[in-house]
Amino acid sequence: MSDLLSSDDVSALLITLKLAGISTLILLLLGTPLAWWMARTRFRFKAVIEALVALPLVLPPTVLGFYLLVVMGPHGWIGGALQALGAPSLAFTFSGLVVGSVIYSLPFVVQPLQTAFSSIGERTLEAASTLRASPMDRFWSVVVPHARGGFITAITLGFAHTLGEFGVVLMIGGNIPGETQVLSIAIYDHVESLQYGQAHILSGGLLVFSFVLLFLVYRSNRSAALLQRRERS
Amino acid sequence: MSDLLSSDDVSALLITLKLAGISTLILLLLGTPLAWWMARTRFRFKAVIEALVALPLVLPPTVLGFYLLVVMGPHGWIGGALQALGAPSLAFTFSGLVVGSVIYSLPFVVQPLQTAFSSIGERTLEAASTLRASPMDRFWSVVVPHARGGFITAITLGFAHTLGEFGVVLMIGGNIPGETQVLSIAIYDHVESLQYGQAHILSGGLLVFSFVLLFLVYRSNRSAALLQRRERS
Amino acid sequence: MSDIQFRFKLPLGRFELDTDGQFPAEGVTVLFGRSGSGKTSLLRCLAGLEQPRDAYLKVGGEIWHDTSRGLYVPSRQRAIGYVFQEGALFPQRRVINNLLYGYQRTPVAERTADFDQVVQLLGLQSLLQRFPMQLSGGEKQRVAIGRALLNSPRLLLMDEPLAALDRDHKKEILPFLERLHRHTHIPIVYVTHNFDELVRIADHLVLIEEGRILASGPLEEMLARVDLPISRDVDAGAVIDAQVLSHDEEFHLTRLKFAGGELLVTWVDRELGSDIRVRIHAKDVSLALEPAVSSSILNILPARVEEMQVHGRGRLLVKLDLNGVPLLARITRHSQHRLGLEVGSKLYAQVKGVAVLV
Amino acid sequence: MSDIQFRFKLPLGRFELDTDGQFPAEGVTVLFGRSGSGKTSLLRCLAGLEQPRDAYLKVGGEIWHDTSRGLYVPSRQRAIGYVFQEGALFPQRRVINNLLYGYQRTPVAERTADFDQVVQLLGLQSLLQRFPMQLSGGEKQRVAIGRALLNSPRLLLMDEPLAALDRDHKKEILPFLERLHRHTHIPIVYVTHNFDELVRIADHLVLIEEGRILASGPLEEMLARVDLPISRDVDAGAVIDAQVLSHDEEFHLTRLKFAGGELLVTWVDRELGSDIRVRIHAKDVSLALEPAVSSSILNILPARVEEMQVHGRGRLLVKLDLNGVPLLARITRHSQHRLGLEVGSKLYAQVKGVAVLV
Amino acid sequence: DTLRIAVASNFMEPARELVRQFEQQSPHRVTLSFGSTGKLYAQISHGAPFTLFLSADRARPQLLEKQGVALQGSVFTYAYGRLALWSMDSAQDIEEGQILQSPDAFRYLAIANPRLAPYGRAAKEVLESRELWSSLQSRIVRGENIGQTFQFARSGNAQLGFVALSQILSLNSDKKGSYWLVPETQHAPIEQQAVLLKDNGAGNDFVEFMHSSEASNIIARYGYRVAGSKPDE
Ligand SMILES: Nc1ncnc2c1ncn2[C@@H]1O[C@H](COP(=O)(O)OP(=O)(O)OP(=O)(O)O)[C@@H](O)[C@H]1O
Ligand SMILES: Nc1ncnc2c1ncn2[C@@H]1O[C@H](COP(=O)(O)OP(=O)(O)OP(=O)(O)O)[C@@H](O)[C@H]1O
Ligand SMILES: [Mg+2]
Ligand SMILES: [Mg+2]
Repeated sequence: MSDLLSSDDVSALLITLKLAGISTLILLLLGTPLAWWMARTRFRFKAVIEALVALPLVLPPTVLGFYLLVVMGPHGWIGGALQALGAPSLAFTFSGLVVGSVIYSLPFVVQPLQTAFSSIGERTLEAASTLRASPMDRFWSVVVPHARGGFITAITLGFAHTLGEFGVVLMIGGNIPGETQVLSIAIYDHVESLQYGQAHILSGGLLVFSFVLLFLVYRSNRSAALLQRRERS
Repeated sequence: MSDLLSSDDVSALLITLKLAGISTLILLLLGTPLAWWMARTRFRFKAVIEALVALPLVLPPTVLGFYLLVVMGPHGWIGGALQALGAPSLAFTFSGLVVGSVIYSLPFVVQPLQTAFSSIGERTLEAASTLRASPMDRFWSVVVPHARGGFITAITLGFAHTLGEFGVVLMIGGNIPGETQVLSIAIYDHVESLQYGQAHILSGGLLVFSFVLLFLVYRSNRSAALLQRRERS
Repeated sequence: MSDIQFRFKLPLGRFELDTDGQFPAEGVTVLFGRSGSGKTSLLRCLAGLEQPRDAYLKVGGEIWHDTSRGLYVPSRQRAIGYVFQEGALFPQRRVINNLLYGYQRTPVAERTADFDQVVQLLGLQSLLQRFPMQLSGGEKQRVAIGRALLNSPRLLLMDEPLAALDRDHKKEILPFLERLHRHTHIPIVYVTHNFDELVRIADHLVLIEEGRILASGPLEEMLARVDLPISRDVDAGAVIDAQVLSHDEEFHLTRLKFAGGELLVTWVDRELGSDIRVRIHAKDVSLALEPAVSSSILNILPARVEEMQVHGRGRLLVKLDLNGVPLLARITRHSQHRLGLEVGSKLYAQVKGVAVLV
Repeated sequence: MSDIQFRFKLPLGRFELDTDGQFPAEGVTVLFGRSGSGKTSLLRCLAGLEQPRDAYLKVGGEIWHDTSRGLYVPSRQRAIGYVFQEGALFPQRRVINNLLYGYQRTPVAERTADFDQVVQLLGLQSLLQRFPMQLSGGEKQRVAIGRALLNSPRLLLMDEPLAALDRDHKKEILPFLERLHRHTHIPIVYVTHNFDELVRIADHLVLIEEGRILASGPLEEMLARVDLPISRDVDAGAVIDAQVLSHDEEFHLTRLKFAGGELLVTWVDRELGSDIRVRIHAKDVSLALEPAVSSSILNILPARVEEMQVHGRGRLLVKLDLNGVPLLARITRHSQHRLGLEVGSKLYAQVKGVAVLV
Repeated sequence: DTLRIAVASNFMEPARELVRQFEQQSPHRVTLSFGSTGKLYAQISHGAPFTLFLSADRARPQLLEKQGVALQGSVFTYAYGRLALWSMDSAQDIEEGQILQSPDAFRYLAIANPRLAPYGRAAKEVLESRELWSSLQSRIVRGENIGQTFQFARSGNAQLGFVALSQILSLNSDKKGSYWLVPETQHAPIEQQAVLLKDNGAGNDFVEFMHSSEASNIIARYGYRVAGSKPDE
């Protein structure tokens, strides 16, 4: 029953990696300034923003996907606006998947970063300012090394979650092979159609691949952490 | 189309809150020592454990649920072992849901805690030791206040994620009203069966409730953080 | 370079820094005051690290801060070197990368500091590959000094930079700072609560008390005043600028000349005629009506009593005039009585100890 | 209480602490040495904060650490008070909760420290509700001292506790520490690189150099040695234990008696007959063949030259014998020549400055 | 042309086989997207780019036609699903479903959610006609679709399940267990209808192919009754 991977499976794999990669990148680009702002601001209504960021989490992914679909559809305000601008619709396209994944995974990226950012000592940042570092420079040279652990967490949670992401993607993607069918859906389809052999192969491969990736990430982080914490003895 | 909430919906709400509450509690009880160990140990193969903890994330929830179901079944090693011990099976029970949620949400709890724990200065812990604090005492009096932000992140991600959790629960719960039918499944059912009105009510309620909860948590955290960081000026 | 003018109003909880003043934009200005008096706060205002309610700061003709006109030059554009009281090293960077942080960010043409020289002076060679966590307290402080120096500052702000250092290290670093500001004309603002350090390094002295400036002026003037709190310090004493007159090879002594006479001190390795600063503690000066004979005291100088101030019960601070040069002597009232001292008395100042400061 | 015996071998990167020794489990033992010599490391070993390769520590009859027998009493069971060089306050706790941390964890019956008294002494009243981030450097240090004292320690370990404090604060805290160990018999191990502090507070002195113990002994003995590096310090000098003989109300002077004669010092508010410690800097002692007349120098004592050691070119450290009590004098070779000094010479020591230490 | 067909998950296998055959005799290429009927309906009504929709029920295609999303008059029935009561245990005697009356013989009975899946509705009807529906409530576990229902039973967690005949037929002969094919007289027909969403040549060609005897053979081979054939007794 378990033949080799079908070409659909292979393209699902590629699409998944592309989706996870692009989404993680966008999540970092969006999440980093957002987390920084939330860690530093004294804005009165910060808690509102924080709660909003975490909110997509509480809806079942399929339901979130459903609402996104409604919003992105030709009668929804995003879809309608895009249509009015002559831009292509987001629903059932790879771009739509990216948008959905980003919304759904945002809290996994923002929250660890925010935690890491708020533990940075004011003094260290001030020291960097007196040493001619611009805010951007300070961010790269002081904040990023300090928040290394937070970034690792953000990236692994964000990436892994997009790999396993399913409900949102299924809903707004439409499961179109070679376009919006990602690995998680392919596995799901195999399980649904009782092709357990292929499901096992795909799941196993995904697990091994992810394990190796995660292991490498954690190991590299570990050696850095060790060096830092050898304080005494 | 949108009548008032059915009694099934109400019991789904209660089960969901119970599930999220219990799971979060167990996640904290399990995740805290695990995260502490991972933040402090110099064990060679720590990265292996770290990667294992994050691994459930990469599988689509439904697929993870499928494997859990297999493992919990009479021929699976957990189900088999339980049966040999004369214990009741986990599948289609509330306990089974808890097990599934805990496995799936573990990385959301462990990772923020680990990040927070590893940024605690050795010196502060040493100071507590010289001031008669036992390791447990140190944990409560020094580590917890320091890792406050990490705990907030862990609890909100863990709780919110269990609220919205779906695939795993769907699979191992069996959707028994009053027992394993959680809110996310109820909403899903409404969407699938075109009862959009009820879906909107439930989703809206869940969103508002979660928003208020998250907002309160974040606001309380904010005032503490502000006090700390008023360093100068 | 012209002056540094400032005015800062900075409320900090129940404390308020409320300062207003100026000091020369050359030499070393020491901020001196007790713990919690506002030294660090003032230094931070100068560095641009605080946002005072009301601020005006003009350094060498450039306005760095003026809240009334909404003008503010951020710290990173001020080309300062700041040594934090707590060190504030970058914990994730090795010592060498801490040192090079500002250096690499300084345009090559503006670099005035020499890496090897700074490392050598501060004895950091063997520490370069360590992380800050692996350093002793004093070692951290030296790295922090090095990092500030290598930022090629046009103004050096140092907050108790030598507090964790032993005398030997101080003896190496202080002269370097003195040379630094003499050769490169970098003004230094230096916080300390150590009287020795103050006298050693200061050209200008700013006394701070409870967030306010109590007095400010050139060191010699400030030290010769008998009305300031510092004159009550056991280490109170005058500072005298003199020139090298001659060397005595056999006994390894150097004779100095100043307006009030001559001083014999242990060998100072300087050319004849060069300028030199010496410090004479009030407690090292005793008074006599006639020059002592067969005593080991080398320096006995004719003087006139200019001012006397009672300091505590039974003790007296006497300001002497040595042909225009002020000198302080701390004596007991018993001695005053025995010698019959009053303002205008002519007598001899017996100087037991002369500390050469350069 | 019996002695504190220890042996620690602790490798730290290229540095190794390799110490072996003992000191009395009473009074103040000062660890003195330059930056990076291993003072903090030794103190941490005593506190049980390090896991040395080889360790043995016995305090007042109890064994706290013995790697050869796998014995180790954790820090929290040692009833110590540790003042960290960096303060190490709990950043999330207000000052009052920092202070009470150890206090609350001490069984009521074992509490020896009084909260109000400590707060009063350290001037912390107005700081109690602040967070550590809102304190000045010196304020932090005072809180750290208070926290350690309120732990009701049986052994107090202090790592440069007064380094960030001004002289006024030191003047309040040092006598308190002295009284503390005198009244409660808590032994104190005290790290400092400040000579004044050392002489002021030490009963026992341990000199550390490059991780090893160079010399160790009672303060008086150690200070009277002319062969140790500390005798080259400008502040080198002897310490003399004396008794109050009489008070002179009119001139506000006190006359002290010791084996080598009498000393006249400014009023000391102590009863007749009470013990008192004074310090006489080598540089404050001058030598004369005959007692000076009409000089403000009050104390002129007959002495005999016991040992002379050349310190640097042109300078000499002379160890005098005043009827069995050692006294150091630093003079120039010029003076030596003029006075014709040699071992055994009888002469007069003119003491310009006497610092009363209690 | 590329023809995009949305297919209800339960018809996954026969649909693939149909496409294989179709592509051999036609220049058109076909991509299949699978999903639950409810999800596919939501997607189609929000503009998903499908030409043909093979639904698992009658309701959705007719709704689409009524809403004007689908081509008027294009709805047709392509298959009738066959319900079976199944046990993994080949020794189990479940003929005529007598076992349902003996509660000691099983702990859980898996059915598809009657509100979502036609198979579930049929199962409910069978149970209701035997007046077992209410008495078995605590033993019934619901799958979101017939695929999940089958997994409940196949993993051994549910000892019995009302599944689709097509699912049993796809098992290896040694795993077929025992089953009772429920006569279609005991429940309303499980009518699976299709609807055309776009009027293009490829779509019309495929619909025509669906009506061919070749197609009918394939559909029947997978355990469905073909439209037009007689219901069995
Ligand atoms: N964030 C703050 N909130 C309230 N008070 C503050 C804050 N920061 C500083 N202070 C107070 O301001 C005063 C001045 O502090 P500053 O650090 O300038 O003192 P300092 O002269 O540098 O003292 P030290 O010699 O102890 O370092 C202190 O009394 C301090 O307690
Ligand atoms: N983790 C470490 N790795 C390598 N070397 C270390 C480490 N910790 C300390 N050292 C070295 O051990 C030596 C002793 O350090 P220690 O902190 O005991 O010095 P100290 O006498 O307290 O100095 P200071 O007066 O500057 O505080 C120093 O040379 C220091 O660089
Ligand atoms: Mg300060
Ligand atoms: Mg130290």
